[in-house]
Amino acid sequence: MFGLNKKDTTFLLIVIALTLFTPILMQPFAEGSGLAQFNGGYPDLMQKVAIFGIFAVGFNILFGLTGYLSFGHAAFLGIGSYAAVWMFKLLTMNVIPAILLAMVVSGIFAAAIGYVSLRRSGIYFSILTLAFAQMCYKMAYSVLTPLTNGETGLQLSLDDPRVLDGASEGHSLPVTNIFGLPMNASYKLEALGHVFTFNVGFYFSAVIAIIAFYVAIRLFRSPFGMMLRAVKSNQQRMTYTGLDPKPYTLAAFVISGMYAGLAGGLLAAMDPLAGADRMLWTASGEVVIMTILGGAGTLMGPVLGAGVIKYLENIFSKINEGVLHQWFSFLPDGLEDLVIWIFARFTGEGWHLTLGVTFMLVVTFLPGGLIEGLKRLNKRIKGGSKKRDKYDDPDPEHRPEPGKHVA
Amino acid sequence: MGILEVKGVGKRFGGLQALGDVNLSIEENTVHAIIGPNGAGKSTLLNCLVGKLIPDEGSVTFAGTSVLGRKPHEINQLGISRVFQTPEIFADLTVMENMMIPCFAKRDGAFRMHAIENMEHEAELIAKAEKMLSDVGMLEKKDMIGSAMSRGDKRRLEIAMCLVQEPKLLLLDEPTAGMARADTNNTIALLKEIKETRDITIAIIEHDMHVVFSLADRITVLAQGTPLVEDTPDNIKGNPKVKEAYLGETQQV
Amino acid sequence: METILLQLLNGLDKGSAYALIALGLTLIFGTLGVVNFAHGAIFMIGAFCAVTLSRLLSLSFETIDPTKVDFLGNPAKIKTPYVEAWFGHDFGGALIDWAVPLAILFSIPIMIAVGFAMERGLIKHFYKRPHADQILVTFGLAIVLQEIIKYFYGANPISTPAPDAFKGSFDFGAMLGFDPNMIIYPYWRLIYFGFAAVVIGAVFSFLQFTTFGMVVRAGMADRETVGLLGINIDRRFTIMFGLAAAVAGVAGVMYAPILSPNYHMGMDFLVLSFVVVVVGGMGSLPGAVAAGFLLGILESFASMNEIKAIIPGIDQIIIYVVAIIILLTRPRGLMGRKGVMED
Amino acid sequence: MSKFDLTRRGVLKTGAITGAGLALPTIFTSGASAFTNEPMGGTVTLGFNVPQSGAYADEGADELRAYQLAVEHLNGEGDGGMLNTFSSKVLEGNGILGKKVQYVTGDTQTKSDAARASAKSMIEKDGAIMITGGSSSGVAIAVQGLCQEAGVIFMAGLTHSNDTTGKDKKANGFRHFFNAYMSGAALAPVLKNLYGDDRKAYHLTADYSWGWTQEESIAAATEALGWETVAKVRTPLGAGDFSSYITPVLQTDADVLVLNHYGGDMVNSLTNAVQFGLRDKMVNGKKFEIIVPLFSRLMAKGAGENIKGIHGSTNWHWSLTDEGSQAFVKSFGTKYGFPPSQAAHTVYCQTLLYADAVARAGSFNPCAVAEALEGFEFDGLGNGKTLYRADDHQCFKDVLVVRGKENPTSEYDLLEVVEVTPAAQVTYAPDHPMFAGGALGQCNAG
Repeated sequence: MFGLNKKDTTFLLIVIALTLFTPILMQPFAEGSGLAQFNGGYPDLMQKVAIFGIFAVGFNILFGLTGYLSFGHAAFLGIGSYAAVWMFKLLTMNVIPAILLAMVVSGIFAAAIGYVSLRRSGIYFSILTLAFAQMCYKMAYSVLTPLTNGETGLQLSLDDPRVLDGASEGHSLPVTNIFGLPMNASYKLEALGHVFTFNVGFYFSAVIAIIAFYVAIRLFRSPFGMMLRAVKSNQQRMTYTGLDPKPYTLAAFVISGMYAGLAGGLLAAMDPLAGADRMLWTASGEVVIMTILGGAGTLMGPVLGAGVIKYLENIFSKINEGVLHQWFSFLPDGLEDLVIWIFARFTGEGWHLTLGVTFMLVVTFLPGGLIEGLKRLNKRIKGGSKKRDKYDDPDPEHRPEPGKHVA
Repeated sequence: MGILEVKGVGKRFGGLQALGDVNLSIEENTVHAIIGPNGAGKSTLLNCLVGKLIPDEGSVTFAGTSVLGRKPHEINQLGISRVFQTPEIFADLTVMENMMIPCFAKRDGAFRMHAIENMEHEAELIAKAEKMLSDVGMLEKKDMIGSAMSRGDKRRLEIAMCLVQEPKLLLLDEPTAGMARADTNNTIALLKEIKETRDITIAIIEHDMHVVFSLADRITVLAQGTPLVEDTPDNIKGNPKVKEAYLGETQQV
Repeated sequence: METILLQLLNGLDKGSAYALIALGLTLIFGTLGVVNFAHGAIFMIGAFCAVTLSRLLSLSFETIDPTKVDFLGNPAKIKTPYVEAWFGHDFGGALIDWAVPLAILFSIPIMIAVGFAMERGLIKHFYKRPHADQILVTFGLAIVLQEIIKYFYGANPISTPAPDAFKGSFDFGAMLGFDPNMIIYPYWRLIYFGFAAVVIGAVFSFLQFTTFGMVVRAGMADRETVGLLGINIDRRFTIMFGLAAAVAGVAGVMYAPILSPNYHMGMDFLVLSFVVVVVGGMGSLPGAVAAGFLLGILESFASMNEIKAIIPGIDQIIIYVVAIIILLTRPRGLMGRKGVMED
Repeated sequence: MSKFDLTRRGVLKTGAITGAGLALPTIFTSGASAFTNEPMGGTVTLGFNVPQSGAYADEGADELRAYQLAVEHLNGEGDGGMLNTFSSKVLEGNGILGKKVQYVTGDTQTKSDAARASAKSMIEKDGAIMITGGSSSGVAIAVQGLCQEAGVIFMAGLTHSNDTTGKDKKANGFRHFFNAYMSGAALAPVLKNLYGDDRKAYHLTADYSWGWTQEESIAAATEALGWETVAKVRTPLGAGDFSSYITPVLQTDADVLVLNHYGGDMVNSLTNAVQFGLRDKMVNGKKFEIIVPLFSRLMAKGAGENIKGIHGSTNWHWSLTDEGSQAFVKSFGTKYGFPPSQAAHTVYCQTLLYADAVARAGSFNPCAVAEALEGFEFDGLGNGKTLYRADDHQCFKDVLVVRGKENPTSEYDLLEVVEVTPAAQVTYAPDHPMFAGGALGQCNAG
């Protein structure tokens, strides 16, 4: 089905099912229970996981397949966001044209930056991409403020033309929508003490993410994908086999740049504000880390990595000492203080520490990333069916999970 | 006129004259060996043929087309395949994938965006690759990862990858260097079989005289960047100039 | 003319810092082949060695002064540093005043220990791992180190002044026959420049003239062969890691009076120092030093009003523009060797 | 907590779907409740969105302390703090409208994106009815926009840019902090007294929107005194070493350096300027002076010795002797052991003011709350008589001109108040050109 073999089809169907049920899966704890803090099933986080999943999957097409480590991919994300917001300002609040423009514009930038950067390889390539992205960031923050609104970020205003929508009535800003269905509309379902939020924006992102993921599977399995792996494996052999690695690498760069642009456009579609911070080198580093953390070169790994990082950022940073007091109030006083002190180092303002420790533990003990961990777990459960084949069937046999039960 | 014509090629590196006035003609469907002591310029010459180096002077024409200024992949597309001293294969890919890549290169040229197509639909190419693998006796290893194979198998695979492209000229750069005796003999047997069963021109650079004399139809001896003599193997064996060139080398060492 | 001279001095000063950080980074690259994203954090820890020493020296006991009140109206507590109580007001005060230079002595063993601990405890398991894994683990380490410093010292910059003796400025103008007070340069910055020159010189002569250095340089060129000669190259590489940490650390100590230390200063310098190392050429020590000074000087000149008037914002991006131009015209940076970190 | 119900969008009308491209009102509202996150049970949740990582994490931590204190006081715990001095007496220490106050916290990371994500999670996940906090103008404006769309009240934290209540003002957003224009208006007369009316000023400005508005405001205020502006030089954010921007000052005939920097940039540029001997310089027969228009005690600490004798403005300082300030310092100091910062004071006041407005309006409906805050005049919160102006939701109160103290008695005693500039002197017309270009729009209840 879908031009995939049976295994991949099953894999894709599992991913689709998991994605569609994310609002339920990410809400495992009953409302009001002590662990409800760990619920991640609210629209913003689910959208972010889907969108950064797209970003990481796209990045992995370049890094995982060709081995070229770009340290400037956040620039394309930012450019996509700016393009989308400008579309909202000038043309219409419908998200489709905005997302298309985001992909086109970031594709053009990726082609230009990639063309220059790909003249070098290894760390020299990484630094070239980093330099371009930092230039984009610095310019967007300062000199290009008329285009980007600098520090505050580009946002909608009441007097934007919005040619297709006509003059906005009333005194409130219009919302992004898809043919009239607003992105921030939600349906809330209360069942068994749980509250599940089904959000239009999330489902829109999810459908796009599934399409993007499907395209990535096709690409991984295609002759083109094989050529990209050949680039990583042995460029010398490739050239002496009559193949030109440059256009292949550039194509991969542009495709992954467009994935980044798509992600940026979606971010803007969910929340029409584009800030320069999304182009900072740390943002580029974040997608690198998502990919490696999940497992570079695998299909599901980057999505998993994106889920874990966004989850830590959004959930752990919100666990303050007040919350900890509620959790541990059953302990005797001295012990309670000690336990809270320890937990407080890793949550709330200490959430970065959790992030750092996670990176170190995962990369030290699970060299293939989280996917490797799942593989091992699966192996232990199944009891030792050996599969050494790293590329041909990366993940279908283990259950991919978009970053839910990380707590 | 030979399929590969090298006329008056020279190459300098700084003050060092690596090649000077090299003239060479390789006839179609022969095995032509290029031998010579270390530093004679064999590798430099080879690199000039495949586009890795551009000679300072002279011309290199392959089947009537000049290769000068063309990139390695363009020269390969003209019909020259190269086997390296240490086997260059795609070590992270399976044997079958290693074979499919040259098949695609042959059919689709240097670049094609076949991003959405499915590998499994390329029945014709798969058949071709499998046929070649079975010809070199590696079909049962087709799902192995390249890096997991023995050196002899890697060499075998590399040669198969070149042959599946149906090149007009196969360049072999010391194909048995560093190999155990058994592997060397296997490789010689394989090359002999290729020579006998296919319409193909082979140019071989080799140190090992055993290999050279078992395979070559003609031999060019290179010394200090210039061809010393070109002749049949039997005549080369008795040529005093050749002995001197090699003895000179042994004395230096 | 005066402007150009001053910007040259500024550039040399900035360049000193860049060069010192890049030197340690490229030592680790060159010898160990490890991409160390925690190197900025090491620089930061160095700067906090200065803060720590000055805090230690200012450790005080409290006495209640009934004549004064604190902000809540309670009797005020007067703090007296122990060193002043022990060594007398003058000598104790001088010790506190000289905390930053003293911190160099204090920091070297600490930084070497930090370097050893990092290499033995973590980095050595990553020599054979892909660069991507090295990035992830050292980035994680950098975050952890930052958070530890943040926990103890907070997020605000901490004022760490140079000794009073170096507070003034040297008047180049008067010396060169210009108007006085036109070309002045702070003593501490001149000291920093001189200090950097000494450290760079020391590292180079160490590598050039000692047997240890020769082995390490040989190891940088061909690790396997040196290993075959029966030399324990691993132990030497551990020492190199300690040395690199010490260089970055003392660079941080001495920079503290110029840039008040804060917990994320390492990250701010990290990207820059990578650019410097790569522009200099991977694995090339002289390249790293040259690139550090080059970028420092260019950055200073780019921030001149006359130049900003022509190209607005050039001072923000000059480093990256230069890096791109150099990498495109010189494929391996200024002095890079072939094949290092190109795959 | 039954704040969750079918949303209005949940039972989508077909009409809404067919109206392609139409600007639709925003959604967070539920069918049963009248506005976003209407508190249904016995509690009400406030969202404290402060920087916990990055350069302003210490300010964020201080804000959080003040928020916790405010929540205690609202719930009737502790000594009541400024509730006792506040001129409005509707708050009874039983929560807000009898509902116990709870809070959630989040990390803005001083990035617009992260701040909005954090605020969104508070609104979507935790049901926060009001969002407050922040330590930079970019974040404040970004979150203010979000709250407007979401239909909750935003009480901006530390934001000094004119734009927050200027071109980016929003009906759901209120600012207690002063702004760059007010800094200029308050500083100008003091500077005239100190340094005369014949000065040449050189501006170093952080190259982003807050820096620009402050540069514009201060230049306008000093030019009105008769000062000449020699140069306005933009410096990259986080430049670290400012030497290459400081040395050109030596070459000009400027005799005043204005540092439009905040946070780490301010600490470093000031330290560098002092290192280069600018303060010992004589130009045109006058002593060279440095001005830092926006001061904060936490930053002053970072600059150490260099801050001594330097003038600037600040929103509030713990050494103020009015009853309200004293009460706040006392309860904060007793709880935490050190005096509060201006950021802490600002957010504490805002929490009380929000609660008070709800109590006066008798409803949590953001539109009712906004109405209660608009034009509200009060006293007893530390800066004298204070007005929340209806036209732009800017707060008008006394502004402090301060100077780095020569002989601090403790590590907190770094600034001394030179003058308390009365509110009237810093008040401007709502249509002042520096604030032009935006509109409040209409309040949004979700």
